[in-house]
Amino acid sequence: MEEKKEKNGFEPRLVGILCRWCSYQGADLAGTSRLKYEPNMTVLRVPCSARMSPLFLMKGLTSDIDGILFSGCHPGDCHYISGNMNARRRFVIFKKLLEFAGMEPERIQMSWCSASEDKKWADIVDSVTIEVKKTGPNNKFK
Amino acid sequence: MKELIDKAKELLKEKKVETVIGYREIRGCVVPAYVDSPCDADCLIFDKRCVYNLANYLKWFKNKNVALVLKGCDAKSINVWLQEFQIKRENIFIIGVECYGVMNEKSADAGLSDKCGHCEAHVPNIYDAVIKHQGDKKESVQGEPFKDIQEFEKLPHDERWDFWKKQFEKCIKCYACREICPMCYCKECIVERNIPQWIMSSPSVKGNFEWNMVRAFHLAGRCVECGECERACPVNIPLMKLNKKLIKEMKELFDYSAGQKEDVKSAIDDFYPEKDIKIDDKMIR
Amino acid sequence: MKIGVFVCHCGTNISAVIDVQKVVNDLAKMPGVFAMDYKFMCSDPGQNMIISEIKQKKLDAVIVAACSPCLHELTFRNTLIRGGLNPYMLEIANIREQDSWVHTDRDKATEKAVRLAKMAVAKAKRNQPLFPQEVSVEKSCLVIGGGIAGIQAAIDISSAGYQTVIVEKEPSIGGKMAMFDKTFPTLDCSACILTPKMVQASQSKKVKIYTYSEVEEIGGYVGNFNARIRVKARSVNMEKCTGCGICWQKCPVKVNSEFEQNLGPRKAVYVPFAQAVPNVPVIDCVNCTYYRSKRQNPESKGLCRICEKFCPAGAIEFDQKDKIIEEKFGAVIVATGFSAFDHKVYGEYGAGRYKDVVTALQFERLLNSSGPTQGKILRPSDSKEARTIVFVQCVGSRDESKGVPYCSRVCCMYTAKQALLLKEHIPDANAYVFYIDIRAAGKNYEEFIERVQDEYGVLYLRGRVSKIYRTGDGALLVRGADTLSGTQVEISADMVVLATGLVSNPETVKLGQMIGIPYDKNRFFTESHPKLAPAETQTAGVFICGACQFPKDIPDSVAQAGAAASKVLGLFSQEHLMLEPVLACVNQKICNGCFHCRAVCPYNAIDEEILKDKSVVARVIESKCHGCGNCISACPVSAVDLKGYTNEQILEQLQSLR
Amino acid sequence: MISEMKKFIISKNELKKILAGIVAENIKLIAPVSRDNAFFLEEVSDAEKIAWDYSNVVKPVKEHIFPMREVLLDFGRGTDPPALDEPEARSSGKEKNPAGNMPPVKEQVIFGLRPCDARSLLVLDKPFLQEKYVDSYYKERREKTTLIAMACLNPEKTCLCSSFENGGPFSSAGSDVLCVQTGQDEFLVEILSEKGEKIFKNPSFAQPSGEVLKKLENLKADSEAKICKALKVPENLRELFEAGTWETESLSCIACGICRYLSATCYCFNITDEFEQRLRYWIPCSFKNYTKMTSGEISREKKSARFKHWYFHKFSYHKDNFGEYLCVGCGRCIKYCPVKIDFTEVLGKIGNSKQEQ
Amino acid sequence: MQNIYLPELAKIEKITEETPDIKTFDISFADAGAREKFTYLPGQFIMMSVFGFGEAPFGLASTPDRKGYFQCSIKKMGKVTSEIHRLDAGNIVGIRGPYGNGFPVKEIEGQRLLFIAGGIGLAPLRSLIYYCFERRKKFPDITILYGARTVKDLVYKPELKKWQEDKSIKTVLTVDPGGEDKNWTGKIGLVPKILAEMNPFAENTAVVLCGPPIMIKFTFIELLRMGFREKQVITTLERTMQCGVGKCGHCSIDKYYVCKDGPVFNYEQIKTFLEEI
Repeated sequence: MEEKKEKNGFEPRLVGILCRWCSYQGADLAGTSRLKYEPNMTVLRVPCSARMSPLFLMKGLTSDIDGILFSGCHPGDCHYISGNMNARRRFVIFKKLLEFAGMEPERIQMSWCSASEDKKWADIVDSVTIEVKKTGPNNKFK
Repeated sequence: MKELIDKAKELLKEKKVETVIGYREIRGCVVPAYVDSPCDADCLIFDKRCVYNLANYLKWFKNKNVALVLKGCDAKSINVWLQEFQIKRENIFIIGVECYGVMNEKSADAGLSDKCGHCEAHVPNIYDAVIKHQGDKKESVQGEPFKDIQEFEKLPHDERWDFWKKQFEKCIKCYACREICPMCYCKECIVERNIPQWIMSSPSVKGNFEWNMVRAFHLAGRCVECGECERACPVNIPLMKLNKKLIKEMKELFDYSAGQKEDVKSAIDDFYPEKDIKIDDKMIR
Repeated sequence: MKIGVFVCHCGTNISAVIDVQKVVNDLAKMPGVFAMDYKFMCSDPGQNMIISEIKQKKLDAVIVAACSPCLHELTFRNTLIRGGLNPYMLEIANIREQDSWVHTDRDKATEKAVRLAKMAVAKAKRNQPLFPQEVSVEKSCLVIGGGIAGIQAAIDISSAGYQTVIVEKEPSIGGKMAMFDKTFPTLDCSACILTPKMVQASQSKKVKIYTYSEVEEIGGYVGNFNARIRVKARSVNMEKCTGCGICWQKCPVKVNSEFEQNLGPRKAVYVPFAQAVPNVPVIDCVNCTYYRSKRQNPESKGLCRICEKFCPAGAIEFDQKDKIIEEKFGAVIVATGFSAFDHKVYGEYGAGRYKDVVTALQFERLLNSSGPTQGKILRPSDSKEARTIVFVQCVGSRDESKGVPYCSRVCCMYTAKQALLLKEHIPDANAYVFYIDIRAAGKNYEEFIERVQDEYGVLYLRGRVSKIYRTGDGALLVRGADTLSGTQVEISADMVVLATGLVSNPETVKLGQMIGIPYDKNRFFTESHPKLAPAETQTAGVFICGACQFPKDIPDSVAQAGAAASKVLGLFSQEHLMLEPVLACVNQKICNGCFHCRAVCPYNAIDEEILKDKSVVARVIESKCHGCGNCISACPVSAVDLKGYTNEQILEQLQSLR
Repeated sequence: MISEMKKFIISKNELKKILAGIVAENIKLIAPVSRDNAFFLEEVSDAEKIAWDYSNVVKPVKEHIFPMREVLLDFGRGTDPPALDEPEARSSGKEKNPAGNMPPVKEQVIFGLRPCDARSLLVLDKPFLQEKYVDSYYKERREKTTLIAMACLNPEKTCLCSSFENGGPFSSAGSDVLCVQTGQDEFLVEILSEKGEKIFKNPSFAQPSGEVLKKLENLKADSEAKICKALKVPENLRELFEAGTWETESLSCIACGICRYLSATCYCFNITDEFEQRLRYWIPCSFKNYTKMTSGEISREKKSARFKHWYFHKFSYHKDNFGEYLCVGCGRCIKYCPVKIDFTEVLGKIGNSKQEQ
Repeated sequence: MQNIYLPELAKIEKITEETPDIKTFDISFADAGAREKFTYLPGQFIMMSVFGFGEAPFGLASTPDRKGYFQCSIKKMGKVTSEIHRLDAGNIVGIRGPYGNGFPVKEIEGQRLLFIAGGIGLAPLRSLIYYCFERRKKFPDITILYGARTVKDLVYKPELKKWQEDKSIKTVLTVDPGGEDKNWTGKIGLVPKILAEMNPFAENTAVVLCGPPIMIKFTFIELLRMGFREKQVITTLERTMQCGVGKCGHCSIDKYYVCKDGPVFNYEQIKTFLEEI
């Protein structure tokens, strides 16, 4: 019973690392247009998705965070020209490695979200929250 | 192995190199050999038991000119070193050796190690001289290289996690896998950094998981699959399983395998133009 | 380390959803943290409160939990400067746009606000004081695109005494406006108001015009851009040529003129239009017989060369090569304009098969006295006079299916103008306009439309044209609906003019990626802020004006050009420029010299340095680095770190959620 | 001489029953277990899982007295001032402060360790216990441990335990109980201390007959004959610090941590804080950062200097400080070295390198 | 069973900024019992721990006669020290110690004293200097030679000024070449060079030396050239330390443990070390 209650009563602790030029402004726009989404994700601002080293994924998951989302500009829109492309490769390789080691793929997510896609940002946060809530708490390192 | 010894003697006589690093046999097992003078070059041998990747010793011979006896898989490490500006090509003389498989020390029946099962680098792709292979040229069984990886991927993720958790629990953080790997040449490894403390230095489940993940990630697109890390691990953690997974991904996604050419940008730093990327869109929302 | 946390109510924007007092209490529990709240933190009393707290409690770092950093990061940084603290010891927790406005559950939102504030404290604890980098400013501006917007910007900047360079792809500046006959609503002759501007620009000592040339590469950063411009070979010597015109009279080759929208011919050596600036012809080496023969067999002497024989000034130089010009600029203004929508995608309007279905620009050329028909409105098919003309609005605008969802703003006005001009040319001609909504939101615009309908009797039919047929005797049968009278309408017209919408210049993508400025899904350049900064882009030192930002009419383009010019003058007025100190720096004791960082750096801002012990390590060129952080994720030993967003800070932020 | 009174014969199942009894009394039983074709001393819940046919376990027994990672202090998460908790409060069961959640140290019995490992604890006792500062963590675990050693019937070619005074495959030094497998199902058990007494409470088992004792003697003899390695430390080792050809000997060493960690007697450690716990963990002196000072300077930077320090600490410094070599000859450093360096050979080459000059 | 790794809780009373990266901390123990128990000799060191970040050894800079609190001067170098530099007055730290053997105050009684310090090395010497000031009868003649990289890096500036005015002691300050600024009156040059210029009287003089290893090495050469006997030259060795009680093996040099057999050695012992310092 405890496990089941804890599952649906479980409030996942999520971290979103956003690039300040596109995704962060998209999230702000979601705010100005008063869209409503889940409050579980705490947002961290970095200059570019290229700054999001895949090691943050690992460090996040080992300091009992249930899910991490990287969000950057669409290919071609990057303020720093090719930052998001390098970030994409590093992210994909590290996610495949973590998945191979047994980490649930829903805990590690990446998204492209531009400064004008406020609706998309709200949907991303909601779907990530639901997915991580489904996979349950991250007690691999308790 | 007369050809190998003559080549070593010739190099040392003409003072082209200061030392020749090869293999030697003492008390029944094969150890690395450092030959400085032509007269004691007779101890050099090459056979099934020469498993070490001698390219690793370049860490301590960085700007001396040295000759190396290298198998096919080991020579690929030189390509990665050149790709990352660690040595100058003219400083080293590569004595390539045609090899048809080396022994797997850890298996009871001392059969060929599984990297040789699908080896396609019998003759090194970078060398200054080649020593022909004496024994039978048994063509390696061209099995599907990543079959065990694909099977392991099919397991559910918590089963995979239990497998790796049990393996990482054994890790004693002796870093033999780092010191034996030619790709780990950093002056100060990321493990020794405490501002910020990327990796928990104590051998806990968290610390070992972080260490093995970062080590495997740093080999993405760089590991030449010489299998030394798994051989050196005293507690038998299947490290090559992690590396092979990344080799499979780099091949499938970016069509890149380590150590082929030395003037190309490593795949992890490169990127396709917008459209024709093989990463399926499910990975990124 | 003493940290001050200031939580803002933002009136009720924040306090309506978040229990601000609980946030303050939770934060005050942390060691070394003083927390307080105020109704309007960004107001003057709010800022003075911060300053007094800094002085009184000798704070080392300040956290403001309020609205998004994009709004008030600068204001609070200046507050810190006034309070005597380094401006980079400030951290902002965004608890309005990303918390109170987007959540409804009160205590979950409050708990999220506490998490955001604690994360900001964790980052502020490891902030280092940073000092902006002083950089010199090159006092010269590059204007890309020589349309009315580019010319106006160049004139404004050069009138302030600064050197300006215009780079225009076509052989002459003037852009699309040179093609127009009259302009609405004043019906001034377009050439009469454009030519003085062009001449003023060409005669100004401070303006250098490179026509028939393109920008190939732009590097550097605000105040120190270096651009490489390719001036394509005109095969005519600019100094010697007097513009007498003998060469293009004698030239035997006739080709469709792009300027005349393929309605009229031009020669292989041509000047796009009479009042071209510079009035120097260009030899079109694709169609010129001499160059074609040279391509067949390069050794031969080449045929024709008639223009060379007849040129009194001997200005023809067939062996002229492209010139590459490298120049340094302090700012860049992008004014690349628009291009007309290609109406062939509309099958119902004949998909370009009917010669008498012309685009608005083609009709403009027909109206123009210097056009191919010297102002007479003749049907391109059999050049008979067209007495009934149907104008179709919104062709390639407000049409999601054709990928052009927006309204191009100017078609309603220029269609009305063209209808008026038609009636002036042929008083008893009858003009019909099929429209969805008339958009005339400018000064005297509505009155102009009224005049066209009443005075000139142009018939406005509210409805879309469903099909255009070509009947046997060459007339065009236009079938549409008139929703006001609720009836089907069928008109047999001599000619149909499609009011094609304005789409982005095809070069936008290449140019945007070259300079590093983003563009939206309609390929128009994205301005820094739609309301507050329409002429700026997110990249410092790069400004946009004219139709390349979004379709607009001439008054708006000129106004925006003035705005862009004023921003550039603001930039040039400062002796030194303060550059963001958020740059990468390498810890050379740890660097292995593997140069993964240089492989990923989009600005190649990393070069080699030989240390005393002869080991080669990486070094960041501070002036070229934009602080994106790509090198930090690529470095295996994280020997390089980004000031302001160090690895230690981000890890502390992750671990503050434990 | 093994005294008569404390020796008896026991069968394998009785031995297993006794071991199961230990687990029943809620005492931690640690015994050799086979995992991925290597043997480790691990906590065992049922006696069936114990492996019997092993030469020696990979990790030495010091792993259970001086653990690879041991939490020294737990100062609570973010309470200011930190609520200190330490073994005193733990062992005496005193109501710990809310933050202190370190598990108390349980009684433990280690079965199946080899005589060389048992002797290594005697060697480790000196630096940890007989100094001005007594290490309370080591002392507490040492007192709560009972060692049941299993004599070596066939030592490996890398073993050299007989080169030490009280060494040898059948040596009883350091262990509380010594078992010798004399027959297929017959064990000669000898009690050596009261702790051993507590385990085999009622020795109602048969006394060993003369013939069993004779079998014991020749088992011991041919076991000692199997040892082919010997340790010969040059006397003038201190002069060889400069003179010795350490440079060439250390060429093939890759400076990993295997010989330090798996050595039965190496005891260097680091103390570090992880979030709200202070813990210590093993660290080998072969890493470059082992002697890195805060000024960034490293005193033993060259690989040969670190290689040399291991030999000198084991065979010179420790002998000067504590009177015996810091080695028990378990041979793990030879067996597990990835590049097959044999320290006895290195000492031999260094020893006679002086004569050549 | 006394737990040797358990620190005592102590409060930071006052923090004074000596130079941009060196601060002096006045620390006093939380409970009175520990305060009395804590007696030390000049030259000993303590292990200070910031809970959650780690522990590091710091020399005691105050004289043992000053009851109530002791002082440590800490330079911002690594993880623990930069966290210490973030602390404010009133925060809690953990103190373990005192460890090490301290200066041989008995042997150097009655002799002439020559203190040579480099950079932060003045901290442990300052403890001995004030110890000698309290007992001027036993230590009549004191000379202090103190050098630092730049004028900004000189620590205890007010006290240096006081020592320069005090006629009974000879104080010589120097900065490395290029480190001086306009109103610098002291000498310019490395410590060994200035020592050679001073050419102190070698007879019946004890030399106490503390500073970075390179300075110690070159000063040894100078002192021996000037005829100082090896037993008279005393120095403290800088080594990385983890436990501070002679267990962890990090501070080993030759067969000695710097933390247990004393950070203070005389040159006679150091000469016998196999490894150079």
